[in-house]
Amino acid sequence: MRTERALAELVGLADGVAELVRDGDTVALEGFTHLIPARAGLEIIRQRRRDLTLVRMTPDLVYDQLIGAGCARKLVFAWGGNPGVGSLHRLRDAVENGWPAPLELEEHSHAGMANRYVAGASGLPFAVLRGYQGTDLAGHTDTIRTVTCPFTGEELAAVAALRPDVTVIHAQRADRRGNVQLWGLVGVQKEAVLAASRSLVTVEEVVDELEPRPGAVVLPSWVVTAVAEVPGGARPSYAQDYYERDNDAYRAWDAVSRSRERFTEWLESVRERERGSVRRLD
Amino acid sequence: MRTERALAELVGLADGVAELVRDGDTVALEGFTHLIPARAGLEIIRQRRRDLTLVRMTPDLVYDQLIGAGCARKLVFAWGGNPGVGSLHRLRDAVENGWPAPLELEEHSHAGMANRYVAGASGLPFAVLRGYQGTDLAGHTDTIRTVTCPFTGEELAAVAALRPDVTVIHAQRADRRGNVQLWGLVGVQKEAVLAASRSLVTVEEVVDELEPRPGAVVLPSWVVTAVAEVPGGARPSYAQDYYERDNDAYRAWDAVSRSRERFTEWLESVRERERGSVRRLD
Amino acid sequence: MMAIEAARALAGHVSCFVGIGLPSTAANLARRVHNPDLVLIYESGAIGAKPSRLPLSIGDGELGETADAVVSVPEVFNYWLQPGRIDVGFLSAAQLDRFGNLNTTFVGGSYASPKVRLPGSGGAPEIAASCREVFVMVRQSPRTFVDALDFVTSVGYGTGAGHRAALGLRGAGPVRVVTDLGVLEPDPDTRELTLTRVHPGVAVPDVLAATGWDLRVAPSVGTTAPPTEQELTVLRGLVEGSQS
Amino acid sequence: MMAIEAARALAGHVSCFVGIGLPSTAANLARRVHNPDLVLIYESGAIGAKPSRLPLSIGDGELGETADAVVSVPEVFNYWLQPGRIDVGFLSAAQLDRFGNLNTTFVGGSYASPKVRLPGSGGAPEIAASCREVFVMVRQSPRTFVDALDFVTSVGYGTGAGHRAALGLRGAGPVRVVTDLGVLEPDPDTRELTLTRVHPGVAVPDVLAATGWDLRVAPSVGTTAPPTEQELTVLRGLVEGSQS
Repeated sequence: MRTERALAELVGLADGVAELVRDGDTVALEGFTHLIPARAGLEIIRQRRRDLTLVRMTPDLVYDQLIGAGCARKLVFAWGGNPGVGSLHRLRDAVENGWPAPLELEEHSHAGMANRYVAGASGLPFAVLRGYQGTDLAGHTDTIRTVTCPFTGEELAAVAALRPDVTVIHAQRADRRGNVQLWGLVGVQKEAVLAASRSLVTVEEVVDELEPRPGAVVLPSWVVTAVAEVPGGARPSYAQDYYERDNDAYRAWDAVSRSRERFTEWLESVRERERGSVRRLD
Repeated sequence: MRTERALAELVGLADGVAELVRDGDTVALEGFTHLIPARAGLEIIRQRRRDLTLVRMTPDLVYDQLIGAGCARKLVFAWGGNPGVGSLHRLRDAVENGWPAPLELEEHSHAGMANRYVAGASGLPFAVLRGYQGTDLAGHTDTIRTVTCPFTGEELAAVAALRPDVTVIHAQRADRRGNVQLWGLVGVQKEAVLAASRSLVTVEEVVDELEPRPGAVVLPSWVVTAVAEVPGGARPSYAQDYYERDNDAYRAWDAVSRSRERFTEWLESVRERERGSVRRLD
Repeated sequence: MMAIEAARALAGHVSCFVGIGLPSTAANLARRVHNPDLVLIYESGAIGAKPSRLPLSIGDGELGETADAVVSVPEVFNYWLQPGRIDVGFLSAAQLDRFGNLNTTFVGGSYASPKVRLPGSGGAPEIAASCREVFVMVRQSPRTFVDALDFVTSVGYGTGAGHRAALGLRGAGPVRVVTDLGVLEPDPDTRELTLTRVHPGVAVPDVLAATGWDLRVAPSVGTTAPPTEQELTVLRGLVEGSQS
Repeated sequence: MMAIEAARALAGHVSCFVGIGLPSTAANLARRVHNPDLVLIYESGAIGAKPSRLPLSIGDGELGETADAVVSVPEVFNYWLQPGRIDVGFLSAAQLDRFGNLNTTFVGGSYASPKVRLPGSGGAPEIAASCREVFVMVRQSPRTFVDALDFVTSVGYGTGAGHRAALGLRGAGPVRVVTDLGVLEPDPDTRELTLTRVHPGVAVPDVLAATGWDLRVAPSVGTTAPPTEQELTVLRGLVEGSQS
């Protein structure tokens, strides 16, 4: 697979993860509640990646799973919870008790993370925002500093650009040339792909032609590294116009993740699956 | 008319200009070739506004007309020409010969202007970009300075935020509540409206409901000050799905604007028109 | 009662920035009963969302489908929240102090080795900084209403009067803290949170007992009007709809 | 010949940033003859535009209608051009110097009181800075190919080798200047523009006479291959289509 200068390749999920997600990488699996690349996350677990720096504005189940599985050494994030349900117990266990391994945190606010992706996508080393003043965050996070406006003298927050080695997202569609289309709540996915050195996009379906849709974002093939057709790849989150959010699965994860034993059983069940047939979480 | 905290008011063009565009204002009539608010420009001429600071990335015919008519004391811009045709002769006459009055210039690049609007829309005093290094622009423009990245030490360009007193744009549609919808090449219009204290949007038509459209930008009513229904309000530029660009009119303007006499005749013809019935340029 | 009280306070406001849970309930209740034109903005990018049921998550599909506009997450924060366009932001917290500063990061131990690690800041610091006004909704208890926060995630009035301005924060800060017991508002001079109202059936000493510092009480403490039939009916409908 | 020469040079490139006029002609010719996959990006926001005729303006309606994606103008510059994603940018100018620096601001007099005021920079400074390579297309004459610019609007190689790196510019700069007489390329060591090729029927002295400085000439100057039937046919079709 080649970098952004050529067209995206159509690949299988297992091959895409094998080639594009490497031990020690900084990996962003983005999706703001909608279109979370959950299936790709399971494939990373199945392939036993190690020492990843996981980046995401809103780490939820998929990062809880990756952290519990021991794939991560560091988490770069703004809000880590099970939305509408409660804690991420695997994340908490790693931070509070170092199980299965200690987890380094690089913590920002949502606006900080969003602007870090924007800077990465824009080829800038940093971004400027109104934020962090008076909070304890800057004291714990190296990638938050200040910058002075050269016109007004005002002091503002500066955040370092995010440049993942690889960004993984899920989208509704791609065409056979690898142009990607997503719609609905589009989150920060465009920025996360444009900020990264490589990108893997799982899609609900590959179609002959991308018909224009209201609110759709198109990522042209030449800025995407690889596309894998993975129907249901965002479950238990949702893919607008394909399937709804499986709220019960989010609630069910709470019980699985609360105990190391039940989580380990879950993990073994994931790892036992054959290549390319990772089961959906339930 | 009220500011952004309430819903937009539906007004006539003459009333909208009378109330929202004031002598001495900083006024942005934006539109990147598509959806240029040309009719609103003629109304400003008809109402004989004075001492305006005109802001636009690409001043073309409408600014040539405003400058020739003596409405402007300053131009903030990046590219001032008749696209595909040649010079703006009234702009040149003002800069080269001070006719009808001297014109102060505040000159940027496209990226600089675009980022100045972004900063204005974002409530930031400045924006950072890679630009201007090695050019003579920074030496002539106060609103270009440098800023040092607090992470890498790299020196980058900083541009001061643009905050027009009033932004005027043209859009395809609004609904009766004043929500505005535009599509096709959307330029920098959203940023220009959000950066401004007040805004006036002329639209091809007011409809009962804005049906979603691919690529459409919606400006909610509560960030728009007033909407005026002005069919054909972008002529001789175009409004996608309403009418095409009148390339002949752009070519014809060259001859009108080349001579002060012919321009003055044109100007008198504009001023003679009755309120609200400004003729199209031809 | 918390949702009803917060919903009432949204009357007369144009726009509010909504999180999930009680704030979403309050905002949707307000849109149905107290302020039909209220513009709901979710940080997931839905501007002017009109959900028919309560979303479980801020990214629920219906938010995008019913919105006037859907924008990217960077745009929500940069073009909509940061410039101070939004009237009211809702926040909650695991800890709150007398100046309305909030902690959603950790409780106990240290940042590096916390006893209880919380989800973190999300959009809260910017909501606290940039909304014209902030409503805080928290259940009141001495564990939550603490003398000193373990971590300042979002700034209320900092160390008191003048501190927000010194920090360059442009919104007014937490003008109202709605709890399950009553309503606290900042003292006009010191900005210290002061009990101004109790909910029906709650006595002032109950509130003092549920507060981890020596809570100031206004000279005259009012009582919240009881829920109306309409409020209760709509609220029940919203909550049931979200569980089906 | 200028358009044909520039179109040929686009073979093997993925994307190009297109202005109006000759560059647009060259890019559209290339997409039809030399490089069918070439991605055309217009600064008006059309990414992957596939116009059937030559647009008169960079904002022509057909650009948006045929594009893979239409984005805002800030996004074109920030997400697409600035990070160096685009292979080739086309520029023209009223004045060009021996290091490929360009002036599109004014000629004669001073900045404050110019003899001839030109349109200004537009997107040219960023195209010159950030495209991986820049192709300049200018008709050659001593008035245009000058010893010293009246104003540096866009940077080529600045004062010579190493200057772009010192300025932090990340693209390679003007790797090719296509004129109506031939092709100039930067000397590998000094970055001074050097005549490497003449078009059919043009002699080296003709080019020297049309240059306002003592133009360097490569040890062996080639001759551009004459236009093919296909190139001429497509070019005629494009030009006629745009005038109808």
